Amino acid sequence: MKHKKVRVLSKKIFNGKYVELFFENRFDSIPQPGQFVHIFTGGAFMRRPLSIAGYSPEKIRIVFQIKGPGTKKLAELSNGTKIDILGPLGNSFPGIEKQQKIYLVAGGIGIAPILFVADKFIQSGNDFKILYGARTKNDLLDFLLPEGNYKKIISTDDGSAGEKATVIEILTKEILKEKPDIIFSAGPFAMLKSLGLLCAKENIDAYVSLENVMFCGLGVCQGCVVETTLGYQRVCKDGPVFHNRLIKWK
Amino acid sequence: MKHKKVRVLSKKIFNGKYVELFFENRFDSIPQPGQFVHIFTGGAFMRRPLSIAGYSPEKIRIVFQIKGPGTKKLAELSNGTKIDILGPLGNSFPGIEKQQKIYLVAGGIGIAPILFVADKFIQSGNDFKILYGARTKNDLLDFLLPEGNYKKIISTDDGSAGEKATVIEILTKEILKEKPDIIFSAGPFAMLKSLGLLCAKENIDAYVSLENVMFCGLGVCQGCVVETTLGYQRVCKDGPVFHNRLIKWK
Amino acid sequence: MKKLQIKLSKLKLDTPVLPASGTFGYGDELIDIIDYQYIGAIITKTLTWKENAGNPPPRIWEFQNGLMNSIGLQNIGVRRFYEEKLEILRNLNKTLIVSIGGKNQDDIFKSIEFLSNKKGIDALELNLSCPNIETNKTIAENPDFTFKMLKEARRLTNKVLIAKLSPNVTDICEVGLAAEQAGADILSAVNTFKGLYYDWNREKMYAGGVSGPMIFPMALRMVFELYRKVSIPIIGLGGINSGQKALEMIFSGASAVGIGTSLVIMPDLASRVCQVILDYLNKTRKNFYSVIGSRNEKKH
Amino acid sequence: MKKLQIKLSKLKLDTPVLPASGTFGYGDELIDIIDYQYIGAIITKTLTWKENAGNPPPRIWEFQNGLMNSIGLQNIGVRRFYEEKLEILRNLNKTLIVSIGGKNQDDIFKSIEFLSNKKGIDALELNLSCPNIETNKTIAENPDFTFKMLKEARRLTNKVLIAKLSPNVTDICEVGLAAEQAGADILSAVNTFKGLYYDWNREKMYAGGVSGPMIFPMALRMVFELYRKVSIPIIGLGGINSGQKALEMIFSGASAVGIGTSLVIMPDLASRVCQVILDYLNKTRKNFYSVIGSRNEKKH
Ligand SMILES: Cc1cc2nc3c(=O)[nH]c(=O)nc-3n(C[C@H](O)[C@H](O)[C@H](O)COP(=O)(O)OP(=O)(O)OC[C@H]3O[C@@H](n4cnc5c(N)ncnc54)[C@H](O)[C@@H]3O)c2cc1C
Ligand SMILES: Cc1cc2nc3c(=O)[nH]c(=O)nc-3n(C[C@H](O)[C@H](O)[C@H](O)COP(=O)(O)OP(=O)(O)OC[C@H]3O[C@@H](n4cnc5c(N)ncnc54)[C@H](O)[C@@H]3O)c2cc1C
Ligand SMILES: Cc1cc2nc3c(=O)[nH]c(=O)nc-3n(C[C@H](O)[C@H](O)[C@H](O)COP(=O)(O)O)c2cc1C
Ligand SMILES: Cc1cc2nc3c(=O)[nH]c(=O)nc-3n(C[C@H](O)[C@H](O)[C@H](O)COP(=O)(O)O)c2cc1C
Ligand code: FES
Ligand code: FES
Repeated sequence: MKHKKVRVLSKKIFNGKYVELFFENRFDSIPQPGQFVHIFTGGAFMRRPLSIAGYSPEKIRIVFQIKGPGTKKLAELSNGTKIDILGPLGNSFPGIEKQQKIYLVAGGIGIAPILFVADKFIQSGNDFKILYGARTKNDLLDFLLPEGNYKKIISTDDGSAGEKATVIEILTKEILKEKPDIIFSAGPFAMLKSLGLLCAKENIDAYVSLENVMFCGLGVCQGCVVETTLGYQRVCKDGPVFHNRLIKWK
Repeated sequence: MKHKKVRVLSKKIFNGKYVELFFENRFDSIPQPGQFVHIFTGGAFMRRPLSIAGYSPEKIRIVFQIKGPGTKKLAELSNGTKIDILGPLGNSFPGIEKQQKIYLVAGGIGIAPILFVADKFIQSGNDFKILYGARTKNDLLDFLLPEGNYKKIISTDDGSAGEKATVIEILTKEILKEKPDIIFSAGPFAMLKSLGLLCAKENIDAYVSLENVMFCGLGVCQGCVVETTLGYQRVCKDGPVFHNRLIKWK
Repeated sequence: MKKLQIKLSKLKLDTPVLPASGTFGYGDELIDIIDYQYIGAIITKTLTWKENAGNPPPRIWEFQNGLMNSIGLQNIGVRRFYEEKLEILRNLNKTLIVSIGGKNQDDIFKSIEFLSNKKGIDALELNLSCPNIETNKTIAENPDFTFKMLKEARRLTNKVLIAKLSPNVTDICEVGLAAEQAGADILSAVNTFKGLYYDWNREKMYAGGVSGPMIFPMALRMVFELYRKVSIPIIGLGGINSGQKALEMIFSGASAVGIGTSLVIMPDLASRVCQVILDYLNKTRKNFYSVIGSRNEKKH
Repeated sequence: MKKLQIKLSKLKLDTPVLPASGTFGYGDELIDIIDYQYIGAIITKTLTWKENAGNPPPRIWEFQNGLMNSIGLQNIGVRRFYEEKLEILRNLNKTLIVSIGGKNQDDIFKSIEFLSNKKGIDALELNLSCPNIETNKTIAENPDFTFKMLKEARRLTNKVLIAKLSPNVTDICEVGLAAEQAGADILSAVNTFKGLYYDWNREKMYAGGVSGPMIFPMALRMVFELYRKVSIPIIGLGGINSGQKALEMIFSGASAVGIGTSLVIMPDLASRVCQVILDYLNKTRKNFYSVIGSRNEKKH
């Protein structure tokens, strides 16, 4: 059963706005990067989807931004509280070959699923480069990234940390230097769209993790569809990870 | 304006079930015993009516039992929180002459308005007797009564404190000993009904504070009526204090 | 606040924010609770020809996001209202809307006739839709019935006539159009939704009318549909509990909004709603009238 | 659990707790989410004759105590359902109800005819009331239309026929009676309420169907009214989110309950509802059938 009540194990709040939370791993299967949990927060009527941002046999990590009533309530939970989750849900970023040149591109809180991807690649010994952009220094969570031998390029909109540029501007420059074989990305829709169009033009395979309002999170309500070249596809079940060419960016 | 936002000043919880709470007195008029405040608790859709259980120029006391979502939320408030109240609302127990023999009869959390009545009588130098019954020792709040030279008879349903009797049984006995001129009472409906019928038979003037589900608390919705010999009367505006003979007890 | 003074048909309103009938008493009782400058007019609870005792209690049931009532039109009747209340209301210097209802048409017509020549009353709102009086269909559930009622009412009075519609219908536009064609000046939409509540203590079912935020999406839809079909202005109400929701109602097609349940619970809501509307007008540099129906379109 | 095995018309249900069409996918997708022993039958999302893309997103809007959807009947169509799904569902060994709908009557009749001779399908539920397909009146908003639809459906199939009613009507009993008279075996009441949502970011109004706890009092009332007038059993649904509310629906007259929105949000709700019903039966020493309509009375 993918429906569990799990205990909150620990929690850290950064800048009053971002939360890293660990809960008991009681999953029946090993979660994959890109997958998410659908959490009943108590703060809103529907559940809230949050990417799995890390995993160990004992605990699951989520990393989220406090946005509205749902995430606010989650941020208030104290250790030991039981939360009601569904998961792991959705598809995941695809497996890759060792020799491939990989870029991980994260915008804002899109870093959450990317953290898990980075963990995996370090574990599997893959080489990769992370491009990570946020609004300001205070929105950067790069200290949550695993230690490792990868390249990391930070940027902020206001230049308060890293380069003063959008992550797409950075990406464009990096592609000129060295074209990656594959890109894994998560972030706001506008950023993913730019990335999707750029990669289509440059003929780079990109996999993006999309967001949408989700009711069931399980593929049964058809509520979370996005337009793709295959017709409407469910972000929760057919995604959240899609190949950039599949999406009709508009 | 009777609509105020007032700060919680202090709070005590007894036996996990009863709460004494003080908030700023920002009333425009001096509250009278029997009057109530209508509180937006945040725990439920409608406001919740609670008797004023004591008054000073600086602060207002309420005393309540944690029953459902509204009182639960109130009990969780921390000092300094602002609560949204309407008050003082409703009529009050009538004034009395000095020489009259007065009984105050309280059942359970009905003690709340009676505390305020007792305060007043001590202040005005009236002599009175309190009959106060509760389920068990743990439901007794007699320690909240003011110090004074009055007679106090405590009873509990299980005999864990005071006499093992209902407050009505005590009242019946006391009336045999010495018939009061007037009774002020508050408590559960069944108790008030017994008291009302008893006093009608014995020809004693009794004033009872009734409860009812209240929407507006202001007399405008006609939602809280009770059947009286004058037709339907609003507990919130025509009451909450009624003469026992007015009520059609059924 | 000046900016919010509007005309609704021939009525001058200090603001487009009105209380809802039945939640504002006879109109003067909330003077020390609500700041009257923020409400557009005074509206009385529905009056019947004869004094009416109303339904036996209980009369109020609570939900998580609304409530159900079964007051049964308890009121002092049109005559006592005239004798005991009208003078006081007149002195408040606000536009006055008197709500009229009853169990049968004749009584309603008597009330209209009686109030028609009384000074200080600016409009009559016909409560066609009170679901608590008759167990079966009410006037507002039938376009023909509504047409006849309004036609006769129009014959009897020159005062501004407001037809208050029920949401418990297949097509509210049919009823609204019937009222318009018969001569109603304004529509008021909507009254309460028919609901049922089971009381586990009393082991009994209670029927009544549901109001409050839980009905807002349905009420908004009905005002939206009405606006496309009718030409007279609409007072939009049903579940409004914020300035945003009031604006949404106006975007949908309401020329003014009514607030019942939530105004009772939050007496400062009228002032907050006025502020939000003002801010919106200032920010968008629009005038109030141009906002009415601005996210909708007339379909006739 | 044995105690909860019931018959609904000719259908054998493991429990009186059913999922609601459109919130349970094609019926097999929630195997690792919900314990199927607690649900009385499997019910598919509404199928149309041809594969249907549904409405453009957004499709879901959230309220404090419910939600609005505008899925627009996205589905793989009756044929693909038969080819890809029926076998799997048959193997689940549960009573299977297939929901049928569409934009025009002919397509619905084609679907009925096609499914009529397929083994493993125990009942067809006709979604007469989907408010998202046609902007104007739907079949379930008109008794004559409903009568004709059911009459023809009855001619076409021997399977158990369920007529799913819309709450967006003046008198649901008229429609329910029409369905009964035309030969429906069971009524299902109710579908979603027509609602409207304003999106402040997109500056746009969205229309859809409202479901969840906020509609419960209205749905309860409709089942209550229906029970008094019709003789065939009713599946009561609309806003049920607890065992207590399920019982209230049964007290009102439902012979079984459906849960859509809240079962999706709380997948263990079916088991909790079963437990509450069982506890009630044990405590009161009643059998299930005697509880149906026990706080109501037949009026015919
Ligand atoms: C597959 C997936 C994975 C996600 N992973 C993360 C993550 O790891 N960390 C993180 O901070 N956020 C993540 N999100 C976004 C997160 O779900 C929303 O921020 C959250 O639902 C907002 O809820 P709220 O009640 O706090 O705020 P609300 O007030 O409900 O919403 C704030 C904003 O978020 C949008 N939103 C609301 N509900 C959803 C929803 N169900 N899905 C998407 N957007 C929504 C609203 O439209 C609004 O613009 C993810 C979303 C999806 C679909
Ligand atoms: C004039 C007046 C004065 C009161 N004074 C006090 C007091 O000083 N101390 C105290 O503990 N209680 C007092 N009460 C009762 C108090 O209002 C209820 O206990 C409270 O509203 C329960 O709310 P809840 O959300 O905690 O529980 P709920 O779950 O809402 O209710 C628990 C029980 O209380 C009943 N109830 C709910 N709402 C009301 C209401 N508005 N009025 C009356 N009963 C209700 C319900 O029917 C239920 O039986 C007074 C009531 C009235 C009318
Ligand atoms: C307690 C109560 C009493 C009401 N009485 C009347 C009434 O007498 N006449 C009337 O036309 N509407 C009456 N209504 C309906 C309201 O005027 C209003 O149409 C409805 O409640 C929807 O608005 P709201 O959700 O803002 O309350 C009453 C509503 C409530 C809650
Ligand atoms: C997302 C969603 C999709 C729905 N799709 C259908 C459908 O395809 N066919 C149908 O008859 N009802 C559909 N409904 C209505 C439900 O079956 C049910 O009648 C309604 O939601 C009320 O029940 P509830 O409040 O328990 O959800 C849908 C409801 C929701 C929320
Ligand atoms: S949220 Fe229901 S299908 Fe994706
Ligand atoms: S609660 Fe409205 S009149 Fe008393």
